[in-house]
Amino acid sequence: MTTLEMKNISIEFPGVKALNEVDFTVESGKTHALIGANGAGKSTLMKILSGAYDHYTGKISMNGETLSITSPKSAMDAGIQIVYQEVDTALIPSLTVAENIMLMDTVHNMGKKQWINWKSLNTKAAAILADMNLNLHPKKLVSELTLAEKQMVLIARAVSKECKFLILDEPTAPLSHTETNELFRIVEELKNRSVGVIFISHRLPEIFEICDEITIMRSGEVVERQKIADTTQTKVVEHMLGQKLGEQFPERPMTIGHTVLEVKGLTDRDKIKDFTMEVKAGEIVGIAGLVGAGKTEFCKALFGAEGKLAAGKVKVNGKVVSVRNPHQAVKNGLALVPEERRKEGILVQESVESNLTAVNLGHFSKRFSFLDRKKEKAAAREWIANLGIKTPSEETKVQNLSGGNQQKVAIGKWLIAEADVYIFDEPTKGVDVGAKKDIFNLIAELANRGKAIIYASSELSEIMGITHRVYVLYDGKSVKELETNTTNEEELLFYSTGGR
Amino acid sequence: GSGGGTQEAAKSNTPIEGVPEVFANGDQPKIKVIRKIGGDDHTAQFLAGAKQEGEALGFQVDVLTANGDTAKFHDAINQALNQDYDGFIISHGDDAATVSDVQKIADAGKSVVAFDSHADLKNIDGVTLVSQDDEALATLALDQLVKETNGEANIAYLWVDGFPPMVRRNKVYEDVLAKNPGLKEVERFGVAAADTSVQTQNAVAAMLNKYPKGELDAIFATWDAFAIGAARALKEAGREEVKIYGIDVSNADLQEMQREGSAWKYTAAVDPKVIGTVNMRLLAKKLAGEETPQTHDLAASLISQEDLQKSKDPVNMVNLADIIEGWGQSDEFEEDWMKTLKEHYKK
Amino acid sequence: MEANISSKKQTPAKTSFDLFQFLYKYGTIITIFVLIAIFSWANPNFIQGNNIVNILRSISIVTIIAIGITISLTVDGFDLSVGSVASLSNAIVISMFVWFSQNTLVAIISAIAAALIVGILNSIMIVKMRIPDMLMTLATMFIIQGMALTYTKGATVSENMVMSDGTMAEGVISPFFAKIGQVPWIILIMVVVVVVVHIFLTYTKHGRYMYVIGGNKEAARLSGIPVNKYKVAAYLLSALFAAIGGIVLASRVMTAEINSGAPYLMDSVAAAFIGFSVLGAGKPNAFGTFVGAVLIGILANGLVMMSVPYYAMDIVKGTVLAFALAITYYKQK
Amino acid sequence: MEANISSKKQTPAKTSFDLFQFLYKYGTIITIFVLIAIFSWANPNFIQGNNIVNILRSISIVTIIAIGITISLTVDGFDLSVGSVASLSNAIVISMFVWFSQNTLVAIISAIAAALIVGILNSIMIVKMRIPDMLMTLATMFIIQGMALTYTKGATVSENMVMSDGTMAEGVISPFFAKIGQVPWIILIMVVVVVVVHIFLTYTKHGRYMYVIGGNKEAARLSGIPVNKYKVAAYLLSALFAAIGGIVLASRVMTAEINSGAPYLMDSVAAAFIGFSVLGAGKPNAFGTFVGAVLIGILANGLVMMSVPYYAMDIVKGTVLAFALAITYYKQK
Ligand SMILES: Nc1ncnc2c1ncn2[C@@H]1O[C@H](COP(=O)(O)OP(=O)(O)OP(=O)(O)O)[C@@H](O)[C@H]1O
Ligand SMILES: Nc1ncnc2c1ncn2[C@@H]1O[C@H](COP(=O)(O)OP(=O)(O)OP(=O)(O)O)[C@@H](O)[C@H]1O
Ligand SMILES: [Mg+2]
Ligand SMILES: [Mg+2]
Repeated sequence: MTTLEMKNISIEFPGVKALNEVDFTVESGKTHALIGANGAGKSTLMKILSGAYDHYTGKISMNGETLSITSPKSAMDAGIQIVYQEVDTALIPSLTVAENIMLMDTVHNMGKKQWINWKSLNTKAAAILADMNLNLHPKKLVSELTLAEKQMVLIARAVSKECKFLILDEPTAPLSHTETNELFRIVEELKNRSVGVIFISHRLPEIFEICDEITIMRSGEVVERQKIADTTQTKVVEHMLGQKLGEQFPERPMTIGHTVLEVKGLTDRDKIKDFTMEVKAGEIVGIAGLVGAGKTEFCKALFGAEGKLAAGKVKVNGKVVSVRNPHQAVKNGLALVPEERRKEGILVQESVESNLTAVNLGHFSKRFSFLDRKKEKAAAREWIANLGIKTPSEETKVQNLSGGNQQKVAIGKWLIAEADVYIFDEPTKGVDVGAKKDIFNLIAELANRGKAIIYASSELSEIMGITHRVYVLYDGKSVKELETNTTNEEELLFYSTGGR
Repeated sequence: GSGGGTQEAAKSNTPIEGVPEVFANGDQPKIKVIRKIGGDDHTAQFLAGAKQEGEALGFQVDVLTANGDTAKFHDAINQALNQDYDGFIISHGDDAATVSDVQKIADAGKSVVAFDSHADLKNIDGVTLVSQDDEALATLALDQLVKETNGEANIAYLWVDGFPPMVRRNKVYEDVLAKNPGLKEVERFGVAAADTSVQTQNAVAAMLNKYPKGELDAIFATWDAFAIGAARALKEAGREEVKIYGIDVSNADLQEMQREGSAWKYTAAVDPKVIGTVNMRLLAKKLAGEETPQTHDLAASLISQEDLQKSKDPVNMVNLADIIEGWGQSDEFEEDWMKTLKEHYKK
Repeated sequence: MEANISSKKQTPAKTSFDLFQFLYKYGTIITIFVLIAIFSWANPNFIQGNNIVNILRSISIVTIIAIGITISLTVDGFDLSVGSVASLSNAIVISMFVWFSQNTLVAIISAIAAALIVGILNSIMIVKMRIPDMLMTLATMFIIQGMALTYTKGATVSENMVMSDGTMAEGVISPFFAKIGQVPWIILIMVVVVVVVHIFLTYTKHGRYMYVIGGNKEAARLSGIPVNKYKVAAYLLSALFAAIGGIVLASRVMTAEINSGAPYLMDSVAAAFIGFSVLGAGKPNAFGTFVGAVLIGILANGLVMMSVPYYAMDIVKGTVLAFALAITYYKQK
Repeated sequence: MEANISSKKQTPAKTSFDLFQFLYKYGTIITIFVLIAIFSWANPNFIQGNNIVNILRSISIVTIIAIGITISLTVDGFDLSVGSVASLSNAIVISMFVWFSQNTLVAIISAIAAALIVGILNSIMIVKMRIPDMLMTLATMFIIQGMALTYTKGATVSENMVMSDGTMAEGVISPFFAKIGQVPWIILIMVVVVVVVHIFLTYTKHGRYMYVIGGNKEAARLSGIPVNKYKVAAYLLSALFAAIGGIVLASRVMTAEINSGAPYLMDSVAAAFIGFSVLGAGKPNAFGTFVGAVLIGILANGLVMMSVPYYAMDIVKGTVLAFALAITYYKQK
């Protein structure tokens, strides 16, 4: 058995002490969960372990032998592999699946060999994909893959190498149930090959499903290390937050008003077929469905994004409106909090303030479109406080915030804009439970203010917890409409998987 | 040119005998030569000629080319006006704005000689407008073409519009065509770019394919960059039975013409270095307060391949004088006092 | 891409970091002052009012065109066709006077209209066809260049030119138009352009939207900003300023030579890029572009004044550009 | 192959999608064949062996230089200095013969050595100083242009030229060197360059590393590829091929005119970018670049043959480029 030990690890970024004297130990042949709220320092700790940073202090050792990990290569030489949370940072979009999987092999195992053997490269990659039971064509370009597929490519890459420890940083966030189960199967297998797996996730149930041990972090420090068997989900959450969670979901708003949004026969060019729905003021309507069912597609089609709308009628407050592009959608009172926030929701290079006011700049301009900078700043400060965004100032660039806070910014800009219909697409993805609760409260409050809400999620428990009504989406079609009060997760799952 | 030599040694207290007053006590006038076009051999030789002659006379000569950028050309003139130059040679200022610029210089009491520039310059008092005799250049080459083909030929015309010398050459060409109905222009091409010769080479190569042996007899090239491109294309295609009649000359051109079997038979030219030299002499006369003409045309010569090939040695712009009488050795406007000055400033 | 990963080189050494930050922000401006000091020391004429006017006049056209490029850069575009648009509008404005005896207003409007058509062509192909900016405007550059050439039949257009039928062109350029290219107007036009665009980009919501689009097009689109409209607007503005540059050039030289605008492309690009770092903006901005143009103008003027051989001028120009760039980007090391 | 768990991408609207995919992959090649058909129909001489040799000869230098740009593009760089490097090596190789009476080997080695120094300068500034590629190579372009000019004192270098001391240059260009620029050698050199670089980029690990770096620099760094070394190598190779282009040019024209390499920049950039889409590569690649150069070459040759007025040639050239781009990028719509 191999023991990997990190001792007294500290690291600082300009203005942030991200890790403070952290001790962390894992053993081979076990699956070790690393959890903590957004910004607790999980990713940072793992980046240190995988050699992405070299300016940390502390000691890393394997079986008592000190390792000098200062570069990705030194980490890999020590047998430590990582699959990053942000998949796009590790993939080469312009190359094929096979090349991406075999990247480490091409870089490190070629020795003096100069020539690429395409045949063997493609066969090996195909073998790994087959081993993982994945149906991906090895010669396909990665730029054409979906997020889940990209994730699988990265995991395939990690297991393509002999490794003693494998770090999976939120691997399941973009994966479907089937894919998640696939992943768990692989994790089990790796475990049997006595690989130590470090598993970061915000989904507690799956941690309790596959992990043996757990380390809990809070604000850059380790607060607890236990055997999974010795703890419960509630206790873990308590440690993570430093307090009891209480009821996660807010009271459902009770006053339901007139019909705000009516959608008839919405069809897009790719996936969505003949979708009909309506949402009333103060109502939270869920869109449930498995990963890939077309929730995101529906949200985007309704919002006019990507210009894919093919047919259908959309009425807002009884008036037929045209939503051929997001600009029209916004003008007609729609708001979308997109799923991929870094790519679509926020302006990473801009300040929190610019992000918050971006949608509704007209509101902050004087005559001739001149900006009212004072008003803008005041509003930004107000909403940072309202939303509880953790940021040093309103001028901080959004890229320096943690995932949950970025999501709050992405939501916050629409709150300032005052829309009639809010569309949330997986707003809690990659967000810790504490921030999740904040987001639920925000949504409930919006509903209380008489807004119509659409909530798309593949987390059935969330759908159950927050919505009034649910449309179940299967393969682009709305297969069932259910009242949340009179249904349960099992029924939702039944329809989601195509049951009739 | 043999530029770069400084004349510090020349500073002496004894006045120089037999030269105009302004030069007598060893003062070195500052001359600015500004040329709009640049980057070609003609420019290099023109500037070398002016600089060499000026420095031989004990002047301080600064040269500048605007590389075809008109606004930069005017910037340079305006800036130079700010500095303490005594005389200006302006080359290729063919736009109207040059006229007002030169007027400004003249108003400031400075001397100006202009070369191949806007025709209105000759109306400004005290300015001499020097030109190559484009009519003569074109006539020399075309007469030869007519003579050798007996006025019966299919010709390709390499010409580009938009430059005053080109316009003047074209006029002669049109007249000749009108007078010789047997001359048929079957193709024309021309582009003034940084790589004119290579583009012409590619274009003529394509053209030759269109006109197989016997359908094209001669090429009239109004600029040596065209001629040399055409010559290379003909050589590459093995079609050197097509004869080239060109205008302008440089070392590389002479080398090509002298080559055994080259298609380039004749070229009419004025020695660009002599142009620079003569411009500088005219300016010196102005500084000395002597009478100068309002305009001056430089005589053109015709260079033939036959003469070049007679020479055993390779011919270049300097020893071309051994073949073409009077080449490179103009004594136009060379006054005796200039010789004295040159003698004085020689080490 | 991910700041989290790539920032591993950040070291806590505070003081030295600040020095670089300082150089990043003020490098270009410092370079300008150092150059002024050197040139004035070498030749006191350099800082005379007259010469300063010369410098400003010489950078005016470059600045105006560079401002157009700056606007295209704000939406993360890049307009390579500005040089040829300037040539075209130069040709049109002069020909309107000379060939068609039109008045100043008609001449200027025609030139601008032609430029806007180019802008529409560019933006439609870029926005609708999704052709990358550089490539599309490269193609447009060829096309416009050819059109300007065809329009003038490759000839220089000027008063009293000989027309193809052998007659002489009869139109004259209005004396009022001739004023545009002269001091003080030419300088005033530049200043107005810089100030207006600076205010537009910094203080209006439209300017902010353009920066937002440049920062993250997808997010901008999903925020309901009409991305395509602003991209089209950016290319129209870029063409507009190129046209203004061409018109000012026309007034300055009073003729239309072939490809007269082409030489401005390089200097304008350089000015716009140097402008990125000025005062730490970190993005394309009008004031920075002006400073970049000033740097280039001072350099060109000073070198001519110091009688640097004309063929060595490019070396010095390039080296100083590289030097400014080095200071500017060293901070990221 | 296996059970279909990730089949979510499968959409029924197959036919129209495939057409665009097809056009994307084969658009450029189709354009070439359409052009050949049109030109041959207009003038049967067009497809004669002679003329095909003409076309290949005329694109040879463009292709070689474009291959250099392609390599810089693989690492997500962009080398604007290739044109001036070609001028410089042209000047050096000819001057070695003419001024210094050196033999072919020395002449070629000197030219290449000079180019490699430029490559080192470029790459150090880009890699160490983190100056953006386009900006740095823009600066280098100015510098090298000036150096080439200064080296030749702004004059054309040719056999028997008059030296500054009034004597005649005595060196001769070796007849062996003169062969390089002639058929079949000039075409062979191009073919060899394309094939070698194609094999290098596709079948060696170094080539793949370059693509990895170009696709995602951060990922490349994290997977242990020495990113900087390969970036340096890419700029060296880019300079090397520019130098080879300059040498072939020298042999073809047997003189060194100033800025002789500059005009190749635009065509080379166009060729390299057109090459992106050829056969659906989606990235810079040697074969695609060659196809791009062929497209440009056929166009130029065919237009001359059809007696298109020279000033309209740019319009047609630009329009076809835009058309090829439109087909290529339409698929992303
Ligand atoms: N490169 C960086 N520069 C500045 N601050 C950083 C950087 N990387 C991380 N941080 C900060 O360090 C802290 C820990 O971030 P980290 O990404 O490790 O959190 P996490 O636990 O992975 O959160 P999440 O669950 O949201 O992924 C956060 O406050 C973050 O803002
Ligand atoms: N940009 C795209 N190009 C092509 N196909 C896409 C694209 N985006 C999504 N798809 C496909 O459209 C279908 C619907 O995907 P969508 O993202 O809407 O699913 P979802 O229900 O939102 O799942 P998730 O939980 O992943 O958000 C999937 O088959 C997906 O692969
Ligand atoms: Mg994380
Ligand atoms: Mg989704």
